Amino acid sequence: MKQSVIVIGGGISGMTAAGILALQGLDVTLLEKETAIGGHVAHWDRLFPDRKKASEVLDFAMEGLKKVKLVTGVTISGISKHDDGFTVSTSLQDAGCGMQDANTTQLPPAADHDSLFTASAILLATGFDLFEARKKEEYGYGIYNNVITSADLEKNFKSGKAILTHEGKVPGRIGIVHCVGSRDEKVGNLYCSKVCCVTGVKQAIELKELYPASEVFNFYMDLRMFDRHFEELYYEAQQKWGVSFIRGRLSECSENPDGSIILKTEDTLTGSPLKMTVDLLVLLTGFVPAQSAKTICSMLDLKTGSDGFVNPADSHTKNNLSGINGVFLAGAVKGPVSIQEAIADARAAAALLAGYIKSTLVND
Amino acid sequence: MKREGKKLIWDEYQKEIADDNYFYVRSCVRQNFFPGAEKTFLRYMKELGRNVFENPSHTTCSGIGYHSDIVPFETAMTMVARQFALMSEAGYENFVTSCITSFGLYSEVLETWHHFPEIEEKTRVHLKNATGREFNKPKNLAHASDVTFRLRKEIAKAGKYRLVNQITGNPIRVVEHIGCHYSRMFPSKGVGGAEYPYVLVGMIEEWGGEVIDYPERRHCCGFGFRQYLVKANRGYSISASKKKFDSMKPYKPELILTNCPGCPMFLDRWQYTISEMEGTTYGENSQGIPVMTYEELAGLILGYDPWDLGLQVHQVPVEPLMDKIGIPYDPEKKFLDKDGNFMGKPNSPAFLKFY
Amino acid sequence: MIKFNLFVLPFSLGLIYIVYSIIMHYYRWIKALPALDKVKLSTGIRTPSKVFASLKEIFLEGLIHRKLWKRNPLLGYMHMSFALGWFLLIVMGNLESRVYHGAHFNAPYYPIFLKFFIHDRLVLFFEIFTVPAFFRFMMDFLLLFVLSGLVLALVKRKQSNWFGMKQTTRHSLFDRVILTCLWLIFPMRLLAESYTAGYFHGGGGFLTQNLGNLLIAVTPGPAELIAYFFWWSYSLVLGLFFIMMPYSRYMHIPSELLLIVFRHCGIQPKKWGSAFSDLEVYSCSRCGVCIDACQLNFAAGINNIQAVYLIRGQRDQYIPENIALTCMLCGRCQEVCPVGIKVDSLRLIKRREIGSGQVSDFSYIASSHPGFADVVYFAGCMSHLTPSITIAMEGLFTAAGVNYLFLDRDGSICCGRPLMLAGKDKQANELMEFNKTLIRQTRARLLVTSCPICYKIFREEYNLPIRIQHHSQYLLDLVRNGKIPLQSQHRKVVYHDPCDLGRGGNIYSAPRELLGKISDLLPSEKECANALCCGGSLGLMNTSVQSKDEVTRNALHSLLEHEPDFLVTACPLCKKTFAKHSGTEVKDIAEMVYDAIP
Amino acid sequence: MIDFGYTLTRDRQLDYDRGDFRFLRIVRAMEPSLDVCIGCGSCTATCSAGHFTGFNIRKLHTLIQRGDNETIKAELKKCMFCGKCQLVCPRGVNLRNLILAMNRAIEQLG
Repeated sequence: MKQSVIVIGGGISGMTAAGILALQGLDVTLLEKETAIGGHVAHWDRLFPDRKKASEVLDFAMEGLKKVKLVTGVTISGISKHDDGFTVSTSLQDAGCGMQDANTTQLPPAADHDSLFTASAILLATGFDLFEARKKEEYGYGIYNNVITSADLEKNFKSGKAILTHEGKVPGRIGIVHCVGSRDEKVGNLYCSKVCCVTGVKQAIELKELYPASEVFNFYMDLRMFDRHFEELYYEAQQKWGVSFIRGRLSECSENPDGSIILKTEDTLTGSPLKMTVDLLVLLTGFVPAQSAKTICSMLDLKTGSDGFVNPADSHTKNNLSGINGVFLAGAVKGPVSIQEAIADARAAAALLAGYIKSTLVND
Repeated sequence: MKREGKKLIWDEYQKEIADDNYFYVRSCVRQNFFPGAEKTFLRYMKELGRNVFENPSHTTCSGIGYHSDIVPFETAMTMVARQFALMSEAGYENFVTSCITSFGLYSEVLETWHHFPEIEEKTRVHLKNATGREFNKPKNLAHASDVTFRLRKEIAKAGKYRLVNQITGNPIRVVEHIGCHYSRMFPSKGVGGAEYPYVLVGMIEEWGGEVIDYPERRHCCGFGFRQYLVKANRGYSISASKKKFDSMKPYKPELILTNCPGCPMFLDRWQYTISEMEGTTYGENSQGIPVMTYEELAGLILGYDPWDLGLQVHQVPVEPLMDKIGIPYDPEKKFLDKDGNFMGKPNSPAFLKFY
Repeated sequence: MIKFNLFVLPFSLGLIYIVYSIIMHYYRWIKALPALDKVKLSTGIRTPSKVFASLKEIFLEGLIHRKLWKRNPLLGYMHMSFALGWFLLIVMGNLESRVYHGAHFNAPYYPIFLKFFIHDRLVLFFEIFTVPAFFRFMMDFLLLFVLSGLVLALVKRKQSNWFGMKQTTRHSLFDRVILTCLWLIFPMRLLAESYTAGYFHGGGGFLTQNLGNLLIAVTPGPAELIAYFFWWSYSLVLGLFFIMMPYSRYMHIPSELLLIVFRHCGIQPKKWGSAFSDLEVYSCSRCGVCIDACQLNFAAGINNIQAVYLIRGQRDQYIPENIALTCMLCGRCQEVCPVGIKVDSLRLIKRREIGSGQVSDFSYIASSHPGFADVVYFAGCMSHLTPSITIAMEGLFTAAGVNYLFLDRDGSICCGRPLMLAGKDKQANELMEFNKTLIRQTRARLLVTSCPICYKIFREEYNLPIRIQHHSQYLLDLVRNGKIPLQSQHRKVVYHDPCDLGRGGNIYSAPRELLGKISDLLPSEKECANALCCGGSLGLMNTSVQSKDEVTRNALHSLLEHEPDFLVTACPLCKKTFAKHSGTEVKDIAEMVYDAIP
Repeated sequence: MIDFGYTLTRDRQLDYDRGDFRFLRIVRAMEPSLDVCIGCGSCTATCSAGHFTGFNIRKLHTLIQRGDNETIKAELKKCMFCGKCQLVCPRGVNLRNLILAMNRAIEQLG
């Protein structure tokens, strides 16, 4: 009985962990609410800081899933804990709810009926949702045609479509706004989403590669280049690509008669309010706790922080443990992480979980 | 511009507005600024079959003093409590304000009491000690523009005119300006929220006009109590208005519609002042951009005599707009008082074309 | 009756032109001298000692090329063979012509083409001791001497490292044309004389006669005509060379002579373009020695801005701005220049043209009375970024019981030299006036500074009525006078000469003596006048951080060769620059002395 | 024109769309390292001139990047050119040449 594991969430964390667990000889079932696995990474084109193809990372994770049972298109309708493990009941995801990604070629088998799964341990890798940019009303996402999100831009990169304004022109000036939905009491998110800064820098470079004659401006509050090669990427953006950085949060924007966007911000480095017209505005939307994780958290009685992300048993020493015996945590379910971190964290969680299954070290 | 996007936001900010039996409180300043506006509101409410009650002993809400740092919040709350007491005594539950700042203050006081019931209790004690009165909190608090928004379809139905250029057939291009204290503090208290308020947009669209967005739409009209009330600071006030005019100019607006006491005042009068300061005029043929309150506009739509609406005291002449819509008026009667006596006529400004 | 042939015309015309041209240049330069310099010149040339010194230098540097010999014997020999060889050819040729022609006045072409006119068969080996044979021998010998130099010059094009030169000047097309003319002169002469001697079976020396006999034997055809063709060629290349010379770098030959005289008469470089700077520009032979000396070249790979290119640009009346601005003004190039051209001052002249028009306004500086003291200490802007230096200095002043005043304790008014290095002398003067007032107000008798940059300008531009010392000198004085007791720590140290203190201020021994007392001073590969710049120079305007880092790393590599415990310098800027890349701790000499107090 | 006793105030807002970038073009051509500034302000903090006055070199070169050249014309003269700024810059911005370049731009464009 102590041989099977359920991994909830088929994003990069869940995939990685499932692969490692399968490698340990365990019977692994991966449950995913979408009809395809891959999570957010599947919609991304290239990854910071080295501009690796996201698909390569996914392919690598896919390799490990050969012996994993993939169940997609299901939602968790109940979890019950008993003496030797858990029973997870799933129901079919409503048709049309899943974000079918046409570019994901490897479509795992979708479940065709409601089912029950049992396992001796659960790995929670439900990830995150992207902040809904519409909530930042004054930025005009969904209202002004030339305001898009970083995720929209990435999808365009991935599809290879030309990045044009709504009017079909090459954008002569592009604004990239940092911290949309992050570090913002006004939308209830005090935390930093961590990866947007470097994403903004990466996308700025990619836009300059595409349109060397265009001006690209990043509007930031702080540039949090926290990991290896990030600061160098920032330097490269300035030095090689001529990307401009203006320190100041976008306060509001409005639309010109020609569809271009007027930004209002303070250039805090000169202490002056600044007005600028851009042809295209990219909002770097941050992480919010996954909606799907909330129900699971209540089923398992997991504790979340004031930010809504799941709290591990201890942020230093037990950061893959949930505090509930047999429930493990990996990746962005605990808060914003980069893909590199998610993979490392998933491996750590898988190692602990395998140990747990073998009734060795970890017994909370 | 995606209208659907705005609609999504408007849907999120729907507020409850009572349908009848209103207790109406006036603005301190509006009867000087636009003397026909409040009267027109009462007139069309009556004609649309709504009961609006006024108690002549109501006072200022003290919001103007509060926002000018003259009146402490405790005092303001007690003043507000007295207004509520008058409403309770008259047997009403729906409170309607004419003034945006009042509306903001009432909202702020109610919100404060909601979060700090002990402050409410204290205010009750203050009011009791000072006046012997007691009060119930209103069940529904609305601004008169909210009420007009609610009745916009009835007004359109009863109306004689639409916001359409009779000659070209095009809708009249209108920019709307919402008073700061309407929904900036409490977006959920305003129809459509704070970023894209729907209250005036709804009227304009219902009445046939076209709303135009412009970059400085959210910018202050220039009243900003501290700026205007101190003469030395008035440069800031007029500069703020000018920023708005400069920003809306390329969109060729034909009307500015407002729902606040101060905004129409400054957007109207400053057009003259700016023209006299530096010769700059806005609007077609240097005639300025007409500025109206929603009550005046509703009155025009309903076919009331423009001189009954008080349009003759506008600085920027409204006649070109009325010509476009096809509203008849008698220029001879423009400067006659209610008894038919000549009131006198202002001199023509140097730059702003006067009708 | 002097003999004549048409082919002498190109040479003669060329000669007339070059002589005229030199006279005109000399006239122009001397005329353009300021009145004071004219006085210096006219008294100088009447002072035998100065004339002798000038002639000696002309001989040693113009003919022997002593400095180049010191640098590399092969290079020295090459230059000497051309200069001395050709000079002696002319002298000998003239004397030889007198043997055949008793007149006091010869046509100038006559000695040059003597062998065309005279081809007697006097030469036999046993006749070697006759006067004509002696000349014939000498003339051939000298020709061989020059030709050996020519061969070396050709080799140098390919193998410059044999001559101690890593890089040679990249010449322009015109330079290459006239160089070809120069190189052709002596082979033409050899061929002309040889064919003639071979044809007439006489008249040649050991070289020309034998070569001529051989040539006649192996080459068919009318030898007389061939010889005549070479005489024409010889005359033509000579004439061409002379005509091109005023427009070419070979104008350095007559110019340098006058420059040497000017210098011995005490004429100094000026702040703006002048007759002197023009003469310096003409005196550059474009030998390219400066290229190798330049750290920007050998450490950072920037090889188009060196002194030779600056001067060439000056002669072409066009200096690209980066040549003027990309230079550390370390002074290494002028240290090695065989002509002794003050390149830094030439470069500053150009910088003044660029920078002088820009306005400054220092009216915000409101100075209050600094107070009184015996010694006024001016740390300098840079020392504020290296507080260990100011702490050490204050400690040492206190230890020595000196009544001192730290003038710029709360931040300096800049000394002005950084502005000057950017060509903004007028603006610098404003700052200097502020500082002068402050320094005078202290009534101190001695000004001590920690910064060689400040030291140089205090000494050269401030005209202060008090003594000025860099702290390395001052501390040595204190130690000598027993004011500071010291105990050697016996740590191995290497001393780095800051540019403005060493080459700029000629202070080499004081820091070494001081360090000798408190540590074990190791030698370094390049020191004193040959010391390297740290790369942090304020003279360098527009070079990337990466290039500067290259210079710094290269200098460190050389300095740290013997693995010292400390790298010691005497300049806050050098210290800060080295500290960025040095694995060895970098200390200022003041810190060393302070640490050595028992 | 009537004197009302108050006047229109100058808008402090930088209007990037109306910026004059001729200065920036000259300066950037002469000293491209301008682009790698991260606005840390260490140059201004150590500035010798800034010790005596409100001279803010960091702000000046930021302003020209926003198309505002008026401040720099009034302010740049205060620089003593000592080079401390350059010595503390964490990004290796070649500040002295940047200042020369700004001076050049002022000379050329008036």
